[in-house]
Amino acid sequence: MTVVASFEIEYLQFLDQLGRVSQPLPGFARDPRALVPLYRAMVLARTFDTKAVALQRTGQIGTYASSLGQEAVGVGTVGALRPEDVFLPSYRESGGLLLRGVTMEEMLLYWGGDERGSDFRVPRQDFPICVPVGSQASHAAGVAYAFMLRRQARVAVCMLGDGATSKGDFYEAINFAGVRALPAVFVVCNNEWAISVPRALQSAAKTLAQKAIAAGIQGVQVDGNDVIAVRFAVERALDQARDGGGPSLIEALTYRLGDHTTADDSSRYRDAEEVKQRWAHEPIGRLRNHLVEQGAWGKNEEEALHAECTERVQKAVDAYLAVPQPPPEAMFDYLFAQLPRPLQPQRTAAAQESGHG
Amino acid sequence: MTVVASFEIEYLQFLDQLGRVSQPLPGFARDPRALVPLYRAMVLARTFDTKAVALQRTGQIGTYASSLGQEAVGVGTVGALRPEDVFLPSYRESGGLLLRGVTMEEMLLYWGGDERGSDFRVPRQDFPICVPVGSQASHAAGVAYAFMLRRQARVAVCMLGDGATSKGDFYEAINFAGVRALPAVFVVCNNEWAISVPRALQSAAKTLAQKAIAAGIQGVQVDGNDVIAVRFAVERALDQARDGGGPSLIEALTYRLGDHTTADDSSRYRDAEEVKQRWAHEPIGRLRNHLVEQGAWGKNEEEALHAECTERVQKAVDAYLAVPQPPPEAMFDYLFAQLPRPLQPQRTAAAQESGHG
Amino acid sequence: MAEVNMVQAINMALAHEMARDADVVVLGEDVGANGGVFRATVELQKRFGAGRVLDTPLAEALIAGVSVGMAAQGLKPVAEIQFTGFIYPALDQIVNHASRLRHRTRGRLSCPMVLRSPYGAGIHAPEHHSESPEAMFAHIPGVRVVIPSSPLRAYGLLLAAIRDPDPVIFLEPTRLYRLFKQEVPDDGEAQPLDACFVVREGKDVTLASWGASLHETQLAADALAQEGIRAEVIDVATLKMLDMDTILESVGRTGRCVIVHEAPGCAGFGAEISAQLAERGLLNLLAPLQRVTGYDVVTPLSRLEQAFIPSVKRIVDAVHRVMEFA
Amino acid sequence: MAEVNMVQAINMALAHEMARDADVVVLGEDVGANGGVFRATVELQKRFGAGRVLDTPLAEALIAGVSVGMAAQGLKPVAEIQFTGFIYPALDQIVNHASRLRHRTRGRLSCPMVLRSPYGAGIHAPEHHSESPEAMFAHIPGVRVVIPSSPLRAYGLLLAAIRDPDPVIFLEPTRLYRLFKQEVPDDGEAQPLDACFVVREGKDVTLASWGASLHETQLAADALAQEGIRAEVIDVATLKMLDMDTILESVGRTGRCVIVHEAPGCAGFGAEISAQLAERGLLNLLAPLQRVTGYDVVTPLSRLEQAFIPSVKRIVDAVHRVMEFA
Ligand SMILES: Cc1ncc(C[n+]2csc(CCOP(=O)(O)OP(=O)(O)O)c2C)c(N)n1
Ligand SMILES: Cc1ncc(C[n+]2csc(CCOP(=O)(O)OP(=O)(O)O)c2C)c(N)n1
Ligand SMILES: [Mg+2]
Ligand SMILES: [Mg+2]
Repeated sequence: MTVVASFEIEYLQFLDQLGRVSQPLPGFARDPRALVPLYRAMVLARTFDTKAVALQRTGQIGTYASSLGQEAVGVGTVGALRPEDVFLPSYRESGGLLLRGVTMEEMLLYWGGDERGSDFRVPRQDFPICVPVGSQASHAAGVAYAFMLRRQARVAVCMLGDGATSKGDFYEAINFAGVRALPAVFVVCNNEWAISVPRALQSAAKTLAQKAIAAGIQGVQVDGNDVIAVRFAVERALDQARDGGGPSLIEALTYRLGDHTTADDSSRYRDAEEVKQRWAHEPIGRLRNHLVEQGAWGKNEEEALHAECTERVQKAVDAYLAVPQPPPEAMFDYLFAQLPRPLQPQRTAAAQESGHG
Repeated sequence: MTVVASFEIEYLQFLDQLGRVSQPLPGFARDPRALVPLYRAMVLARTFDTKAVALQRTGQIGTYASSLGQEAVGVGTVGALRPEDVFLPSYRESGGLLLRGVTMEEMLLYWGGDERGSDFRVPRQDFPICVPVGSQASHAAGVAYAFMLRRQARVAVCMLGDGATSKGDFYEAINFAGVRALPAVFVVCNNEWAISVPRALQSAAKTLAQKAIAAGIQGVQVDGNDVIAVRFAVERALDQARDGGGPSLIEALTYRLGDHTTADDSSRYRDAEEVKQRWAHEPIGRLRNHLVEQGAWGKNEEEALHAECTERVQKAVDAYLAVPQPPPEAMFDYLFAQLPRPLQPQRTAAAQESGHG
Repeated sequence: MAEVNMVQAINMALAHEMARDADVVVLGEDVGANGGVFRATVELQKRFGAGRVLDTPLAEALIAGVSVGMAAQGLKPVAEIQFTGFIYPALDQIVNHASRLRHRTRGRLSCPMVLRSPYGAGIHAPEHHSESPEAMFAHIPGVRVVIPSSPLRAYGLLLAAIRDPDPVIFLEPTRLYRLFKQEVPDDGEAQPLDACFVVREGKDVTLASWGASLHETQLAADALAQEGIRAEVIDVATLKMLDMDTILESVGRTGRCVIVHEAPGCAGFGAEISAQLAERGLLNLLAPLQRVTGYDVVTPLSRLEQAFIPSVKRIVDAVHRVMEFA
Repeated sequence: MAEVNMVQAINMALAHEMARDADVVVLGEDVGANGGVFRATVELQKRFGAGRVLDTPLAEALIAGVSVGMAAQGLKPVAEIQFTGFIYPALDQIVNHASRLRHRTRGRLSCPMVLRSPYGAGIHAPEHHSESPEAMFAHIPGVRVVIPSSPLRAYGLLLAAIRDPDPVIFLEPTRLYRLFKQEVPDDGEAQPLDACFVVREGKDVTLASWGASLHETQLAADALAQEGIRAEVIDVATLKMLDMDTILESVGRTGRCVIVHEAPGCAGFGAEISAQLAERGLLNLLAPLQRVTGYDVVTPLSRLEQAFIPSVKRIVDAVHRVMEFA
């Protein structure tokens, strides 16, 4: 038998489940104070998610997808990005979005059913949240192609779920990125569930990282509840991409501790026991243990942080609730650069209708 | 560094470029007389392809896609099938189709622009030629699912090209086949070109066989100009699938010696020198060398075979040319099991129009 | 007999047909243990097993393509696309395969499949969850397009769709899923796939609609009745095959027609009905035809969706306009 | 100035705009060394490099999605889908992203892309190479749909499409690619994207058509002229945005209208024009509207494609029918 190709999938973890260092930390993580911003970002994300779920329950926003338990993936990923990079998120990324500079008010507007929520004031070139699962992967390839063509040292970073890896879109995009050695990084947030469909029913592949092999690109698996591992792997992939070394796929192993969205009741399809066990792996306590152990964090800091997060979230909620409804004719705005003539009577009618309504 | 998964891609060849045995032959190939039917099938395919191209040149059929140089892939694959299996071909499979029992007359009707050409009299359950590249892969998965559900020991066998492996359809299908361990075999006929796009621009993957890894299924690469290797690999995969061992992907390395179709002029994008070199690898001469060397074939047999093939092809052409045009209203037939009422006036109009036309 | 809502009626039809016909298979995302995100397939996996009720990987093109393969083998797949916002990747399989497998093989193979999908606005759903793409499907030769407007209709039409030997696109208005209940006997009686339903008789104007918009159309008819305008209301239901005879007959009597649908007007299915009226019923028209439709814009997020959906007021206004012609 | 056919005119427009604007990028299958299977992109890769003229892997959803990503960065991708028979996997990206990137981000991002695709029957092409799906695209809010009917039109409209800041679906009738030549000055002059073109004046009946069918429509007008029937012929060209003013004005004068297109009639784009006439121009109508279209069947393989394509005779017959009304 002749073997014409062979492959290995690497797994990375720096902090184990209890927050103990399981292998020498990478440079950026050696000074624990440097990890505090990541910690703060995760706590803010969780505070925000909790509030958003509550707002949905009281009818103040629509369906919401919480990132509970997965905060390290978004925060670790975005923590490695430069402002000039372009982030292409899925819908379960509050931590990552906040770190990119998207405001909580914008996020609430979006989930509250207002398009203005995607008009990010800060990451102007980032893509809005992508709802059609996996369809943003080829956008990332296109953005990366533009960077390459213009010789810009920028990277397109796409986040998607384990379910998304079953879409042809995902595969076509990583395959094209491979052919053109594009500066793109694909981060698969494997939270083991796609609504009610468990990871095992998405693919017989042992790891999702190995999907990279089909595209001839780098693939690596990391402990997605270890923000250091996520950040390290993403930074390494970004460096490689920025240097012309081509794209990577990173599978981050985590777990969706909450329901799929506020419209979901996960007790219908998964065991409460499983969820309980997985709480022991969640990322925030793990990093806190490490920080505390390193003397970089304590009770006071923790209390202050929670108070601060709660206040920031509440401010954002107040600001969101104060945003006036858009007028009906806003649905005609930005459809085209200029409203075409045949649409003008419709716009007028919509405006008038509301006047009467 | 922890390694969580590792993979190897095997390569298979039994007859080298000159027809010399390069490793011990598998059982079915030890008696050279057992290989004669495969040889005959390849020669018939080439004779038919040559004639079909000529018919297109003289306006007697439409665009035609010849399998020149790739005969071993279709013939080796279909040679391993059982009648009760279901074959899902692409458009460049004359050898395979003929061996399945599709008649040359049917093939000419199809390429001559007559739907009756897909009403195969023999492999009643095989799929017709698939033109939208890669879109038959999920049909194979569906057929295989039906086999599994009904506990039938049958296999769905899908053939597609190197270009087709870039389609999400292909990936989604092999991934699903993996999840459900379906009795399906996917044979990728890698002829190095997708019209003008070379293999290297389809994927950075070193082999196409390794796409299997993304789906968690078996993947193997074979010399696609060695009909023994193709047949052996397909048979092994069929046995595995029939026994509930799940699906496989087989990449058969071959080369498209002709133009993409009669509508193509490959001198625009590829070197004549490359094509010339690849003639040295073609499958028919290779098997003939082996048969001659084994004393199972000689000049007389060769001459008789060519005469027989030419005659069979000519008979089919005559029969094809004698098939009357379908009446215009035939375009309404078989659109639905029964023509719905609203379409009846249209059908009448079409019939009358032709009466005048 | 208990009253059921539309989702329950759909579930009843699926269960009925799965029990009656072992070839019926249900597939899609979350149709198994979860019973569908709208609960349309609830309990089916428990009852009929994971072989016949299967969760697929997250891939809509796959769902449609696998259904084609199953159907070619004589299974009767009923595939669920979770929302029509995600149906577009499946379109290739519908247009290039499902719709023509019988045609291109001259009847050797066929494709008895149903593609179910919730559609439409009005339930405060997230982005991409509120579109109405029925016109795209109605343009495809070789498929049927069916839209129920009530629990009873959903039950009978879905049975018919599953039993039909050819592909059927079955679009379910999410806004009606739980809006009201009806007594639906589980009698296995299918409803016809090529007939409009006259749901209210009237002699002054014909209102033709389908799906969720039929609801506002009926409310408009109520309001008009108060003013003495007697509207005939037609549930088009089987967009394809379109039963123009019923519509032409009605408009022949009323001389006026207002067509109501939620999808954007431009190249929407209302245009087909208007066009046929203008071809075959023009001489009976007493007034210009009117369409009351969604605007030609991206369906807005929830804050503006009510302003997008054709309102009772817009329908009544349109009727007033056509009543001005004597 | 040499005369050029439509493919050459398209190639001229692409070359012109690539030379003028470094942001224009051409992508698709076989657009590079091969210059496109119809030769529309011939020589472009040599002239502008493999970075700006790139062969993609064989994946239509990818081509559209990559174009969206490029366009969001301010490139102006002109993507080729080799035949519209293979465009359906790209639809998801058109509907869910290209058409609404500007809308959903309130102008923060936009999508200045062109999706070119050869379409239509009549060239004896293989299966799946002869369909006419323009109505599906015209139903999508947020995109423009443009169909040229001559080399001159192709040149000017393609320039306009590339320069337009929003997505444009540009469908090229293969039957016209080499049917006739015109003098096309390479002057960089774009044609308007929201105007019908009156290509022949007449006072008895209005014939509205687009793409390849415009050819038979003009032949029909010639034949009718022999009998003394003066047909006005309108090239609808920019289906979306549809210039109804021109059509209404014409039908206002003639009182009769026959709409001709190759796509199946049911929910075809002709229905939209009919519907608007029945809404806004009814009182001027002297006769029922007529559509002459492809039948509501799968486009047949080549042996029957001529029987599918609306013939001059069918158009003339329809005009005779509408002329019977005084
Ligand atoms: C293309 C598409 N199909 C279906 C859906 C409905 N849906 C929303 S989320 C989801 C599951 C996604 O799972 P995964 O990719 O693992 O991401 P997660 O929700 O777990 O973060 C589904 C099926 C969708 N949004 N897009
Ligand atoms: C989905 C789709 N896109 C484009 C085409 C046009 N086309 C026909 S064959 C072909 C190349 C196919 O290459 P490959 O899969 O390698 O098969 P080969 O022709 O080499 O046998 C293309 C692009 C098609 N038929 N289907
Ligand atoms: Mg998930
Ligand atoms: Mg090939």
